[in-house]
Amino acid sequence: NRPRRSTVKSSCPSGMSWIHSAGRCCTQCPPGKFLQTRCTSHGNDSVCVACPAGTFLSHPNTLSKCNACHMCDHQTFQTVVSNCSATSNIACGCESGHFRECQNKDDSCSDFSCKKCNTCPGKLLLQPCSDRQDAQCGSCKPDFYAEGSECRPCHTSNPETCGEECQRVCGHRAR
Amino acid sequence: NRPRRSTVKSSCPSGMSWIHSAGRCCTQCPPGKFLQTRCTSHGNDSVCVACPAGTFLSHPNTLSKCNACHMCDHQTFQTVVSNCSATSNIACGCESGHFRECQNKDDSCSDFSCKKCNTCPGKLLLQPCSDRQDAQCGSCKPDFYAEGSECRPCHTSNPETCGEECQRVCGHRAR
Amino acid sequence: TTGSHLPILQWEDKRGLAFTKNNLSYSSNALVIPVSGDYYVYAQVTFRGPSDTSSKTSSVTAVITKVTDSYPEPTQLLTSTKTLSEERNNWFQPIYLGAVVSLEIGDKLMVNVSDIKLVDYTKEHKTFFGAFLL
Amino acid sequence: TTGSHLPILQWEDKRGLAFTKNNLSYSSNALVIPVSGDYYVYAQVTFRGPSDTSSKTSSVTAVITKVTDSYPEPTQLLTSTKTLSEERNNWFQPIYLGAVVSLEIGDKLMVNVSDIKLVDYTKEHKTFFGAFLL
Amino acid sequence: TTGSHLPILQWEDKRGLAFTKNNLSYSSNALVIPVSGDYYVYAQVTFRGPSDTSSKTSSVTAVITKVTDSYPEPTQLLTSTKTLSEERNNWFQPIYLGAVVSLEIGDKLMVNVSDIKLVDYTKEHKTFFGAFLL
Repeated sequence: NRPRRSTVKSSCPSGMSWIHSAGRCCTQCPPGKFLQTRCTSHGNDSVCVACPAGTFLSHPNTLSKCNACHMCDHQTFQTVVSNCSATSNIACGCESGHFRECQNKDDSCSDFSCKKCNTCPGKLLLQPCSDRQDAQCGSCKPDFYAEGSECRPCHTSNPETCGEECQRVCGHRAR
Repeated sequence: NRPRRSTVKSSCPSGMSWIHSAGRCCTQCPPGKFLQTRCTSHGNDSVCVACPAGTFLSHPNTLSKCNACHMCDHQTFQTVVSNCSATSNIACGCESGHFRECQNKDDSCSDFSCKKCNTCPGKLLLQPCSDRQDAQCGSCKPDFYAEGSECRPCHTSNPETCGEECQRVCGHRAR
Repeated sequence: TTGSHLPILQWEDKRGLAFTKNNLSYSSNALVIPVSGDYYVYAQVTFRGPSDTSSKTSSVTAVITKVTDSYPEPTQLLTSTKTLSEERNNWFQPIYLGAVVSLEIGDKLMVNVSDIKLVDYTKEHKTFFGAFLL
Repeated sequence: TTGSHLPILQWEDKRGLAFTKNNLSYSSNALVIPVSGDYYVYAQVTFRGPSDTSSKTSSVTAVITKVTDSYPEPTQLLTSTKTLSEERNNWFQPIYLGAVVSLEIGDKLMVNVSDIKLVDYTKEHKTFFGAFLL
Repeated sequence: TTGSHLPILQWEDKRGLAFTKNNLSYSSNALVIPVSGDYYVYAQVTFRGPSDTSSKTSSVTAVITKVTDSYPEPTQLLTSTKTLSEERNNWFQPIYLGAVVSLEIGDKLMVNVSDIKLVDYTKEHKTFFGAFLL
């Protein structure tokens, strides 16, 4: 059957929303405000009131309550990037020396854990630690020799333990 | 107190079931059908209707709805052994090269995971992989020598690394 | 269907926090439905191990099953299965199940578990089972 | 708010244990609220893996989200996230969510998950979703 | 009884998704029962770690407790304990509790947890607590 045009609900001009109880379109509340009293069928318009502290609404709406602000998780190295306001939720980031590891593969990365940046001890820094990516370490710095995945300074090497690689890099001094 | 013989419900002859609302025994619906309309106290008999697609009933019944067919988990190497029909649920097994590892210790093994069969590389096959049991591997095949739990072909062994076991099995050739 | 062949838990229906009312009665390990309708049925089973170190448990399962006169086989209503990754010795694994199901007068509800020896039955607030008519 | 950008689960609303009544209808992956009021909303999602060994899954998430005409962004009502420590191949992880929320006529409820390929859709009693008016 | 000595969680009862009605009020960390009867009581606590690497957490526990004028000691109504096998650093562990209990007018309900520092308090849809009269 052809989808019957619902007589109950018709699309409203922009800036207005269909209010079921009033059976008509009424003005929406602006961001930062919620709909305290609905418009009525015989003329009273919407009554909008500011979101109380700790709540927000980022869009025009006809909601009877504002959304509660989230909080940043200081216990896991999160910091406040921007405070919650009446029109926008809090935004959290990571303390310096940490980067965001997104929990879900989607782009928004709103759920994340703060991981310590790799300091690339004894290594060349290919790419510094950024908001969403760990530092990229290069090969060993001059006067550092590779041992496993570590880079060790030549001056700490002693002749007995100075293996092949150590000889090659720090050779002249250990002899 | 002595368990009062319940006057309300008496056992029905086979092929019939007690219908509470009708206060009498009525014919059951056969497998593959459900009870659309109950019999009544004054004579109308049960009205049975075929299970809709995707549902089944394997036994005579007075159910008002058929059971939903299960599905096989293709993502974890399950395959359909027999499709769902009006009278029997789907039956799932494992793709070839896999065996069923039962989840619960009971016999029905209806909840199971499909595990890759052991191919016994380089070993004698004591027992081939079966529906519910992995292949049983024996000792190393001729011209294979044991190294840890692996069996290695003699022709790949080289004199330096050919240990005791390798010498013993492949000895004549490596010398 | 399966699940029903798993061992059935027994319950206390009078002492402490346990109670039955509005004719929802408990007999031979099952809650008996007094009135046809939609019920919210729920259960929590706390599993803990090891019962005996020999049997390496790889998973625990709790099932709420329905037995009815109108069909010879029990029906699995709600099932929750969790694999265990704990090699450590003492482990706890709670499983909660809850949903709305349509039931007929005389239907019986039971809880089946993968291994009764792993169920923590010691405290009434750790393992429980119930239903209420909507 | 987030959660809504995660994939949405599709549901069976007629066959087997599934049913809708009292005008609580199901259409395009959502339960549609017929009457304003307080509802107990719940869902269980059984995740199982691995779907393909390449993608190392570190956690699974289930979210019950509300979409309403009165606000252009979906709202996360209930969220449950569990990290996975299982290196073993076959793992099961059930997630149950349930709470009372105030809903308006016409509001839509959906279930989002972190990865649809990890959801066990094979048995109706392992993954389910529902709501009832208090 | 135990559980009650565990730290008590504080709750938001007005903002966002939170609300109280029908005289079920919230004061000093507890829901106060306005009318004697059977209530479905529920809570979800999302634990996450590590708070500080020093303390190796081996398990997390959530308890719903009742305090009543008719008895000097709190009663544990529902308890869920989960051992943690995750060595990895960032882990999440949700715990859901729910059941029907008989309560008297004036009874207080609270949620206790094993370690407040491990509770994820950042989002209202991850940790919540409620009750409704049947």
